Amino acid sequence: MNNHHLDTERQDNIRMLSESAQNFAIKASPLTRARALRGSATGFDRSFWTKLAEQGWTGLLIPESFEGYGQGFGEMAAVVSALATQVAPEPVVPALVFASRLIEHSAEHQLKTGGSGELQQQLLASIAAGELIPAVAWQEELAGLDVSLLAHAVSAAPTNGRIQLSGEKHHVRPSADCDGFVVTAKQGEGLSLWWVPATTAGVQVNVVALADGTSAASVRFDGVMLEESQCLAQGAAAMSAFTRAYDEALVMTSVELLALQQAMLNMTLEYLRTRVQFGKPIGSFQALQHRAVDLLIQQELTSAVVGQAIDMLDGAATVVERAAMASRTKARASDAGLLMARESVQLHGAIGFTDEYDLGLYVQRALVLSAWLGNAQTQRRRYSTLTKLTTPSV
Amino acid sequence: MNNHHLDTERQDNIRMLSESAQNFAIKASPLTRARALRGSATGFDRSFWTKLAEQGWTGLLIPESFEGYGQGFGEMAAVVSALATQVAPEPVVPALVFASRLIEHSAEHQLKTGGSGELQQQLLASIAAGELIPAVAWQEELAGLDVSLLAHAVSAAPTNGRIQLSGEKHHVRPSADCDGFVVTAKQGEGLSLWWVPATTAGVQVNVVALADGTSAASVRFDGVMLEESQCLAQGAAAMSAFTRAYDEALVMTSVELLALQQAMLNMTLEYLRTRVQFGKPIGSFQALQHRAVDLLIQQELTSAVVGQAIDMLDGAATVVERAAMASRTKARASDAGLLMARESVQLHGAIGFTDEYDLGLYVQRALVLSAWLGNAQTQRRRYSTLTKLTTPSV
Amino acid sequence: MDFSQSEEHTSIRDAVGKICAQFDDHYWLEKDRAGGFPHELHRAFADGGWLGICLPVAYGGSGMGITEAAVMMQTITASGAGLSGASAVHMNIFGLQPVAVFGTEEQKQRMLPPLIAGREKACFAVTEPNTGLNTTQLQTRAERVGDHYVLSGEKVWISTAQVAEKMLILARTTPQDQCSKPSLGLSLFYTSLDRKYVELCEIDKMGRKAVDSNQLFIDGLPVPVADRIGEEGRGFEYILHGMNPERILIAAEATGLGRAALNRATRYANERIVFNRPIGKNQAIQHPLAESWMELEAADLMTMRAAWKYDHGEPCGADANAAKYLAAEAGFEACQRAVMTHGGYGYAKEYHVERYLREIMIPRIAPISPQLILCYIAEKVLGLPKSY
Amino acid sequence: MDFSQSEEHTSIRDAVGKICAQFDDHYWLEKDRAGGFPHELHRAFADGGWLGICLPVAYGGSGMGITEAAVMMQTITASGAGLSGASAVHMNIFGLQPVAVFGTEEQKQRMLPPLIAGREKACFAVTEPNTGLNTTQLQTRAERVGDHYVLSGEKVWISTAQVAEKMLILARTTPQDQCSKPSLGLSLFYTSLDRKYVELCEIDKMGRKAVDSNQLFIDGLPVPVADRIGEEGRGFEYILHGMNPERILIAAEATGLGRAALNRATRYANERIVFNRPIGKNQAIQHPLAESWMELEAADLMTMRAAWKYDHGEPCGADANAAKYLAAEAGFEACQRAVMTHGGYGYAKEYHVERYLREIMIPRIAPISPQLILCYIAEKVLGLPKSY
Repeated sequence: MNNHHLDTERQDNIRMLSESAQNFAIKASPLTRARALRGSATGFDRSFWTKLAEQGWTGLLIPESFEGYGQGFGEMAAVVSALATQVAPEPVVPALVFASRLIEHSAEHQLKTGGSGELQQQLLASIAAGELIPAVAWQEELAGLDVSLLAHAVSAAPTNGRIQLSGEKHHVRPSADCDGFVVTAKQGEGLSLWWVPATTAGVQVNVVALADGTSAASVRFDGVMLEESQCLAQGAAAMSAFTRAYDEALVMTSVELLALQQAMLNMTLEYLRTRVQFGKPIGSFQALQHRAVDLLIQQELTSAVVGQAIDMLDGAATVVERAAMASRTKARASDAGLLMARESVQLHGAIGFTDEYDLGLYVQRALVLSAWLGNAQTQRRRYSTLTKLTTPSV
Repeated sequence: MNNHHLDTERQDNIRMLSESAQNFAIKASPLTRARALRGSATGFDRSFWTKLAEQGWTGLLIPESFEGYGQGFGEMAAVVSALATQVAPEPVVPALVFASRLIEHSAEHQLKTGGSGELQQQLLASIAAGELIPAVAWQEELAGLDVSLLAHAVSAAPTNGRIQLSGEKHHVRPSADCDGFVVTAKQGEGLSLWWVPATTAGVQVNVVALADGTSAASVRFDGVMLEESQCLAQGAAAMSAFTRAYDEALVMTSVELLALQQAMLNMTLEYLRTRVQFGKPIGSFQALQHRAVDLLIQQELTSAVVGQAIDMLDGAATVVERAAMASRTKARASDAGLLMARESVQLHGAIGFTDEYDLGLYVQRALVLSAWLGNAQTQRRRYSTLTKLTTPSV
Repeated sequence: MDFSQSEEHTSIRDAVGKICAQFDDHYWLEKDRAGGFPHELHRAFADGGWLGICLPVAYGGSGMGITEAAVMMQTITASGAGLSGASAVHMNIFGLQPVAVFGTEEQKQRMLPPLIAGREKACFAVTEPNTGLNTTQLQTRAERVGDHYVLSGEKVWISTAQVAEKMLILARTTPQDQCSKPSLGLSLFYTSLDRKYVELCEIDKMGRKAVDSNQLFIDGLPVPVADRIGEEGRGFEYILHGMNPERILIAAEATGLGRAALNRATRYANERIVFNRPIGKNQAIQHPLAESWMELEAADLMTMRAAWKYDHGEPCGADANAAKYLAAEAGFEACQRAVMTHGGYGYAKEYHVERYLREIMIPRIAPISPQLILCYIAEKVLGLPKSY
Repeated sequence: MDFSQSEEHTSIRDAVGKICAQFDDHYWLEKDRAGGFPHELHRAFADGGWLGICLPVAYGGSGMGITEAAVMMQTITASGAGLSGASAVHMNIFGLQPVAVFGTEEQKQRMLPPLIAGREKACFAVTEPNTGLNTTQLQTRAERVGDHYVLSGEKVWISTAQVAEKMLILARTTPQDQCSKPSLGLSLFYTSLDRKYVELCEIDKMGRKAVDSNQLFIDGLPVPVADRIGEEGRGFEYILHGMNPERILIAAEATGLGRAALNRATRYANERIVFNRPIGKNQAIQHPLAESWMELEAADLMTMRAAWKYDHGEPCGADANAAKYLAAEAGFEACQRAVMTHGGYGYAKEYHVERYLREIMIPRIAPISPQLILCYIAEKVLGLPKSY
């Protein structure tokens, strides 16, 4: 990733963080750990989360005013990338980027408009401390992935001085062992965001197994009763907070996909160099060599786009610029991730298909992440609308 | 194109040059001019070349010590791009980048090693003044595009105190109305570079018509007699000068391909917005819209790589880094240019196939340039060897 | 299923191939440069009796099927004549099917023999500038005045109109708002292309220069009622009848041209030596060509199945559309790969493959876009909802 | 050519489809999760008499062709059983052809009926860890000692070995340096998989968990001379004989699974409503599915042509290889598009398409890589020089 716009000191810091994150990840999260956790009840390891907190990474993005470390996306990307390279199953991007940033953006707005931001303050401090793992519950059956239509069937209605939340959300990550949800809900004609602890009465979590051994949840809210104080944001503020956090999560998911892509390519190149057929390393066969070059070029292109997107998150950009960049990045990273998965299995031949060979771990994680938050097709559609390339689609 | 590494002042200058080049090109070289020159005897217009000289562009890249303007590739790219956008048929990259830079690099070496550099001094001054249009004659029947095997069948042999040059070169641009050739020749076991005026006895130029209405030449040297003073470089110096000029020409050809790609995409988007079918602009059909988005993303990727490559030419890079970058850029620009050509004709439907519609001018130029100096396949092979991705190909 | 090669097809290939061999690469290179209808080729096919290959024996035709016609058209393009050769006779092969199927005995006697004998050439005037692929929206009017209709309007992309004496033309006889369906009220005529009433403007094209494409401005052309084919108002239906055969023939032409390109590429890859080894030894050269061979074979099989179904009266819409789609894509890939194989010579005109690449764009664009074929398959085969 | 649907094929499809319907999606989802050979399916096919579909009637088979076997295998994968279902019987269908063709009367009587009746299962032990696709370099030795051979060596990627009583195994009987060609000196045996001498290690895989793949360590396995098929030293040739049928069957399995994926995707696209319209109304969803339909049809035609040629004794190498290549690519695209169509649910196990995507990788990789097919076509069809 190119960080052209960063000053030299910050670049050096990020490089150091990146190295230490890689060292940590390799030691604390060998691939055997990722392998062992596949299909387990929660899909990840809470004690490992504590280690992440000890490193300060659960609070890396959280501002110092909320008891975090106030670092940027360049720094967060270093950590995300190191963990993705080890296929660590912990929900770093879903919880520490998507949910955590959503809470933070809603806090910023509350504070600006004279609100207390107390709930957010509490939540962010717990997240930074590694004690709270939140998820965003936003996708609905009927609305699909259109982020401009955030909540339709899930509504928050005033009932006897409290608020009643009803409806169902899908594709929620983390699923099991998640401490609470930021729920998008329809309130009147507007959008609102609510904090709902997982233990609240009427919250029902159905775990859906995913191809990579992790899981997502469908979460039903059966007349869940909430206090007004559980509201994180309403109306335009809710929409703006959501969109921003969503775009940030898109970019950080792309960082994960890039790391997986690099890992798959490295394994593949190593295999081509060492595997002998017809008396020669198979990497000497032109057809395989050229495919490897294509893949390397794809990886470099993805890397360039991801780098640009991180710069943009850390810099100043309009809402539309940021959204267009995020969608374009996720589209590219998803496509490239799928291509790399497909080609690396192909180039490995039979061994690539064995489960004991680690390639499969990367491949299956890449498949899942390519779809998470919207696959390439969905993101291209959003990009098209945002950049008004053509007349609106019919 | 992103010019991250440039200081603000230079960026501003390039922006201004780019605007003025565009204004000039649109006025002085409307598409009707490009259209009229197709298939003409020389394929381009010598009087237009004089106008380029008046703008100072024929000497733009030439150092002030050789009576040029000593500008960088960022500046040259602005001019090349503006002319390519108008499909101007003049051999700007072949003569002013490939040949001119080759002469300059050979001069640098001569001066460093105590030579006079007199011939080069003369040639570069004439090039800068717009009076001399040179070409590089290097490709041979048996050696193909392997730049490490530059001259095989064309040899320079001492004969009675002079040098006899024999053999044939192909794919030489410009072809007709070219004033002289920098010829790569085998001398003993090494490479040498010779300046051969087109009017020299024994030089025979056979013009080959190309798809875009321009032409290339096969040039035969039938026992052409040269003086020692016509030698531009020998041995390692010749090889190094050639490789560097070749890489620079690859990048500048990529700039042309990018400009063509942008022009094709703009025409296509405009067509999608305005052409009505089944009662709606065809751009509202999802399938067409998504293809357009794919093309835009391809263009942006190409643009990012081309920008990086220009930065590298203007900056410091090792020989291998520069070569790898140049090949990767040309591969990308060729692929993207072909894709855009194919898709833009497709998306236009029948009108895209008419000759009076300007799209065809762009398409056919893009086809020719995608192959010039080596197509995507050739460049990927070179990139693979340079980066030693795998064991050498068999 | 039975995949044995029919002897009839082999003899068609041989005979047609022999005619095409009279027109070598230089002939087509010059036609491409200078333009001009390939009258000599048309004449040779007429003399050989080939123009009536799928018209009834009773009127001078050979009474064979679209399958045989497809074999013939594929042989033409594959000879290197490309679309320039195929388009010179294309219209004669399938265009008059509506006359053969829906015309009266008198019409068949009057219209078919001169066409088959090559004394008359016909063009196919359906598409218009502002309707694109939405045929029911045609603007050309035909007003009945006594025993004549009077036709006025514009037509575009009409091939061979410069050399044609006759045209098959679709025009609206009843205004759309007086019809129960938009597809009604159109009528079909086979009539003389009288240049007193029809102005022809040739459209210069990127390729296939030999066979002219035109815009027609029709102003008060009188057409005898006797030249109307079938019932008034049902012309669209008659035209639809010829749609699948046209796609099948275009598919056959595309695979034929793809094979011509593949042959040239293979020959060049075997003959071109770079440092003591033929370039075809490189996997980067040979694998794309091998892939093209497979794609062309598969597209050809689909074309043959579509033709077989048409000739056996089975519904063949899905197969005909799929054949046109797959053949155009496979043909394009083969031509592009042939150009790439030729390296620096790929875009030099004297190596011919760049001409093939320009010509193969026609089957991709016409007579229907790949996107609309995808819509057709999605709706009619997969049962998905209409998207536009 | 004749593209009419044979009634025999229709009845095979119906009958096989009925058997497969007993094994629903949950059955295969559970097999994919927990593993375990689908004995029930194997039993059902044995009871229906299907395992001998292309073995001679004299030994209890049905005496049909590879064409019919391909129809059967395609029906199995298309039912949703995927490669898990097909691989459970695959080996039984084509694996014993060498016995049927080159075995003695005694051997056929002894070996074929138990297999056809499902009393014995067989595995196919050819590939080795260090030879890859270069079969002539096999290291497993068979030394003659009196009326026995003694076999030692390693084999890898041997499917169904965990449940097989028998194996068809290729081993070297004469050292390569004593043979005039590297392909000589290998012999073929059909013998008992005696676990006293053979250690089996199952290889966990990314997909098709139900049908085990194994590494075999063979240490001094005694094999009676009576179990040798054909002449000593000519085993490679006998194995080659089965190569094309195997590719044809794999091709049929790949298009079948592709169709299963396409059906699921189409159903989902029609049923899934986002804001009052089915997602299938989006061209971005429906066009890729339409393209997959065309690709699968074309690959299927190529498969059928290859099978027809094999059954008619015509050379079918090019077609069999092309069919395997096109079918695996088309099948993979269809599975990947099905996953994409399902959006967020695409990688959820309970929607099945991600399982299809994992399984379809097998026909792409095995039994020969797409690159080697491209080499084959380039050399044998296009006449280009060998590249490796």
